[in-house]
Amino acid sequence: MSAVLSVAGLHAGYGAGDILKGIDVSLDEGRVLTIIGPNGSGKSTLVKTLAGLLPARQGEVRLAGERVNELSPPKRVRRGLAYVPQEYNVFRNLTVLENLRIAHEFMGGGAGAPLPEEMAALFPELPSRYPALAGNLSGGQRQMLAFACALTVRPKVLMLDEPSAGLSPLLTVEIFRTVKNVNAMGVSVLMVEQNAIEALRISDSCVVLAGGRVRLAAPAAEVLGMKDLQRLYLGDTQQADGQPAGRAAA
Amino acid sequence: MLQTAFNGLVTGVIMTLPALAVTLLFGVLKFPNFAVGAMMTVAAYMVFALNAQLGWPLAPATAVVAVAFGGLCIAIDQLTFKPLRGRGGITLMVASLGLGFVLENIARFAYGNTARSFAIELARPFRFLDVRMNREQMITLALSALAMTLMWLLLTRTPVGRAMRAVADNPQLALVRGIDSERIIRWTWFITGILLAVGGVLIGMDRALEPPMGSNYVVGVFGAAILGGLGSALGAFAGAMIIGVVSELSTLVMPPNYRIGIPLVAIALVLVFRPQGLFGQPYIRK
Amino acid sequence: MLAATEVVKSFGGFQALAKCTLAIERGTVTGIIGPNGAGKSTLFNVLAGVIEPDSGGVAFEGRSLLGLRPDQRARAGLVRTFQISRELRGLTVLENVLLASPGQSGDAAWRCFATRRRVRAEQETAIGRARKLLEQVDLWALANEPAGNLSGGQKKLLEISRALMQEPEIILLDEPAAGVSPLMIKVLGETILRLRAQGITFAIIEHDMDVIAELCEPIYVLAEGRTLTHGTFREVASNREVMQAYLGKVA
Amino acid sequence: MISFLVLLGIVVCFSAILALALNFQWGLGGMVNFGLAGFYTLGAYSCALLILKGGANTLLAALGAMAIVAAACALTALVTLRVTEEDYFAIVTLGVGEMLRLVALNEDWLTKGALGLTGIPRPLGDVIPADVYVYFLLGLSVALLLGTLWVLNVLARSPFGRVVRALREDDVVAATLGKNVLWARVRIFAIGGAFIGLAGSMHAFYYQYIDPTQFTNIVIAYAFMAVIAGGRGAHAGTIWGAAAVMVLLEGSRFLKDVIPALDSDRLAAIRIIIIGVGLILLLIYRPQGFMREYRLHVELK
Repeated sequence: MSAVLSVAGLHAGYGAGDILKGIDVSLDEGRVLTIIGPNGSGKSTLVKTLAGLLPARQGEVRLAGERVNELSPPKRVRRGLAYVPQEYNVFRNLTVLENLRIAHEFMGGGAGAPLPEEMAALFPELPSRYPALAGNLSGGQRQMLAFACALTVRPKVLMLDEPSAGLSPLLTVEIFRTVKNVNAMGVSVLMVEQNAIEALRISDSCVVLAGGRVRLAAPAAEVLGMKDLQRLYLGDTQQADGQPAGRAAA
Repeated sequence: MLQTAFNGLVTGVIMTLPALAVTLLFGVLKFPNFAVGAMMTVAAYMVFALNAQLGWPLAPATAVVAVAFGGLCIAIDQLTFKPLRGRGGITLMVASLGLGFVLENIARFAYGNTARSFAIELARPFRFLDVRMNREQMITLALSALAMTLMWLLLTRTPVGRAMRAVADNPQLALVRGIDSERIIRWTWFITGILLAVGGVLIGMDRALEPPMGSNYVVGVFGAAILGGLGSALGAFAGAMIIGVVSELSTLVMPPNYRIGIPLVAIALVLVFRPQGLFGQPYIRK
Repeated sequence: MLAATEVVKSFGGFQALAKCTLAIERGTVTGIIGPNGAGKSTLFNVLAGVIEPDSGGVAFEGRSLLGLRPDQRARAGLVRTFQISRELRGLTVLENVLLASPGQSGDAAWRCFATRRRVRAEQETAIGRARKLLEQVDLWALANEPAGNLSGGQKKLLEISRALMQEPEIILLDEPAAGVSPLMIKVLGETILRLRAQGITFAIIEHDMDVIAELCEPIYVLAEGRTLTHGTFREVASNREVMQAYLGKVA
Repeated sequence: MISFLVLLGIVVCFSAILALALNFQWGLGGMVNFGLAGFYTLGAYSCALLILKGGANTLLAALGAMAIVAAACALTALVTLRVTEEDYFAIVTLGVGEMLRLVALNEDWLTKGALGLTGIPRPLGDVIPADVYVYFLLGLSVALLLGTLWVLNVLARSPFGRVVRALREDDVVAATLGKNVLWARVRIFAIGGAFIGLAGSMHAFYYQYIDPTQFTNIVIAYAFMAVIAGGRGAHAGTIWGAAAVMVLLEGSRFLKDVIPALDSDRLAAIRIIIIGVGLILLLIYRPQGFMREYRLHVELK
C-alpha cells in the first residue's frame, strides 16, 4: 500500500544547530505510526515541521504523493494534514461550539454541522458542553475537543503531539481508544508519544527517535516485545553520534 | 448632576468605538495603535468634505467614508506595518506614532487649524426629566449603539469575527486550524477603519472639527481599552463607559481641562493592581 | 540546604505541583528527572522565585524564600539557568558574564563618577575571573562576539559561566545538556564535578540519562506533580513505579 | 547668514541633548518615552519659574529644573512595578506628557497659560555684551552638549551601562543575575529626565519666552528620528542624527520663499509629515541606524 505521508532526509531546527539531522519516516495509508524516544530527541520538532509551523531546511515532505514543503500551515490543513499540538491546543477564550465551528469553516468544511455524525459519535461529551468556554474544560475534555477540531473535516492524516501528556491513566486509555476508532474510520494517524507501551499497543509501526536521528523503525509488536524497552529511556540510548542503538537480543 | 452624567454617557459611548478598534487590533497584532486619534481625524475630515463641501447629508456621507476609510486602513497597513510584521512591539508602536503625525498633519495641511463643523440642521434639544439632549447626542447614541451591535454580531456570529478572536487567542493554533492570518489582519484593519470613521464623526459632532480632535482622545481611548482589559471587546465597552462618565462627573469637582487625568489615573491603577483589567485574561509573561 | 515542602501550584485547573517535597543537600549534585508534564520546570521556577506557590514552603539554608524576588534570591547565592538559553543578544559574551559578577560598585550610577578608579579596578579583576571561566569552556576566543551569534551549545555554556560568575552557593541547571554536542556535554560534566569539589551544590533537571547517571547523586523522580521516589541511579532505574511513570501507565 | 548658522547651532545643541536623553532612556534602556514633550515642557517652565518667581540665578534654576524633571520621570517609572511590558509603559508616558502640557496651558496663576512666560534672563546675560552674547551662548551650548555626551558615555561604558542594556534585552534574565529591575528602571528614566530638564532650561534661555505652543509633538518626532537615524544606543550617532534632522528641517524655512503659497501653519505641517514618513522608512529599511552602540572590547592575546 502506498505511503500517505512520507518524509525524506528532513533537516530542521530552531536557532543555529539542526535538531533533526536527516529523518526518513513514512506512514502507510490507514495505518497508525507511533514515534517514541527520550525528550530532546526531536519528536515535537518533527511534528511541528510536518505541520508547517517550522520550515524544513533540507529534505522533502510529501502528503499523498504531493510535495507540501512550500505550503503554509493553513494550506496543509486544507489538504488533509490535520495536527493536534501538545499544549494550548484549543482556543481557551472561545466556546466549545465556536472552536469546532472555526475548524469546520476554515478547513474547507463548507455548510453542514460543525461535527459530522460519524465523528460526533466519538465525542459524546462535547455537545452538552457547546456553550462552555474551552478554557474552563478539564484536561481530558480539552484534549477531546482538540481531537474533534482536527477531525471536523475528515483529514487524510491526523498528527498528534503527545496526546496523553499530563493525563491520568484512565483518561490515557480513553484517548488511545479514540485514536483507534478514528483510525478505524480510515484516517491514518502519526503519533508522537512518551507513553510508549500504551501507544504501541494500538499502533501498526513504530519509529524510535534519538538525538534527531531515526534509531529504529520496526513493526509496533516487535518493539513492544523488546525486553529492555526501558533501556531506551533509562539506559544508554545516547550512543556516540552515528551508531544506531544496537537491536536488543530478543 | 444628571445632565453631567448624561454627557458622560455620551462621551463614554463616543469612546467605545475607538476603544473597540484599539482592543481588536491589539488582540490580533499585539501592539497599541498610537495613530488611532489621527485616523479618526482624517476620517472626520473626509466626511466633512462630502457633507459640508459637497452637500451630502451626514448619514450617507458617513457610511460611504466608513467603507472607504476601511479600505484606506488596509492600504496603510500594507505600506507601514506589513514590512514590520514580527519586528516586536516597540518598533510597531513607534511606527504607529510616526503614522499618527503624518495623518494628523495631512489634515492640518489640507484644512488648516481653524475649527469647522458638519452641516446638520439645528433642531430644538429634546428634554427629558430636565436633562437636555440635543440632536447630535441622540444621533451619537443611536449610531454607536448600532455600531456596537453590528460589531458584537460580527465577532460572535460570523466566521471572520470568530477567526479574529481565534488569532487573538492563539496565533499559532489559528494557523494550524486553517486560518490565513494575513487575510484576518486585513479584515481587522477594515473593521478598525469603519469603527474609527464613525468614531471620528461622533467626535466631530460632539465637539468641533480640528486637526488635534482625534489625538485629544488617544489617552482616554487607551485608558478605556486597558481598564476593560486589552484584547476584550466587552472590556473596551465597559472601560469606555466608566471613563466617559467618571471624567464628565469629575468636571464638577475639578477644572474641566484636566479630564485627561481620569484615564491616566485609571491606567496607572490597573497596571499596579490588576494588569489584565476588568475582563481581560492574565497577560502571559514571556 | 534548599528544600521545598509540600509545594502546591496549579494553573487554571491543571495541578502542576501536588504537595511536592524535595530537599537538596549541600555539596551534592542532585538530579531531578521525570516524564513530560511531571512538574519539573514548575518546581524549578518555584525554587527560583519566578512563580509563587499556591501553598507549601520553600527554604534556603533554613530561611524561607517566599516573597523574595528573583534578584534577592540570586544575591543570596541561589542561581539558575534557563531550559531555552536566554543569552543577552546585544551584549558581548564577556559583557554577559561581567554583568553577573556580584557586588560591582559600578552598578550604582553615581559611583561610576565618584570612585572611577575603584570601579575600573573592580572591572579588571572581574574580567580576570570571567576570562578564567570562559577559557574553561573555550569561549574566551569569542569574548568580543555579541552573544546572539553563538551556537546552541555555546549559549548553554555561556549561561553556566554566567551562573558561576555570581559565586553561587547553589546552581539550578535546567536541562543543561539539551541541544549540546556530546563533546560539550563531557566538558560540562567535568566542570560540574570540579565545582562540586570546590563546594558548590547543583540541582539538575535533565532528560539525558547518561548525564544523570554520571553526575547525579541522589536523584529525585517526579511524576504527576509529586516526588515519586529518590535514591541512587541504580535504585531509581530499577524501581517499578519509575518504569511505569516513564513508559506509561499500564491501566 | 552667519548669525542664522550660530542660532541654528545653538538649537541643534539642545535638541541633541534632548535626543541623547531619549537615547539613554529608550535606545539603551528600552524604556519608550512618548511623554518627551511634556517632560521637556516641565523642564523649561521649572527653570523659568525658579528664576522669575523663585529668584534663583540661571545656574541654580537649570539644576533645579533637571532635578524636578528627573523626579517626575522617576515617579512615572514606578508604574512598571508589576507590568513591565513596554506598550503599557509607552501609554503611561504619553498620558503623563499630555498632563504636563495641560498644566502649562491651564494653570494661569503659575504659568500665565497661553500667554506664557516672558523676560527669562540668560546665563551671564548682564555681564557679556549683547552683540557678542550669541557666540557665548553657542560656546556654552556646545560645552553642555559635550558634557552630556561625556556623562552618558561614561555611564554606557560602566557596569551600570551593562545593567541598562540588559534591562532592554531581557529584564527576567537581569533579575536572575541579581539586579533589582524596578530600582534600575527608576534610575534610568530619572537620569534621562535630568538631561531633558537641561535641554528644557536651555530652550528657555535661548527663546527667553516660553508658551505651550512651542512644545508640540514635533519635539517627540525630532527626538525619535534622531535616535533611530543615529542608531539606538549610539550616543555619538544620536548627535549626528539630531544635527541632520534639524538642518534638514530648520533649513526648510527657505521653502517659504520658494513656494509662496505656504503659510507657516502649512510649512509646519509639511515638516512633521516629512519626519513621520522618514521615521517609518527608517524603521523599515534602516532600523539599526547609522552607528552602533558601545560594546566592551578586550585584547584576546
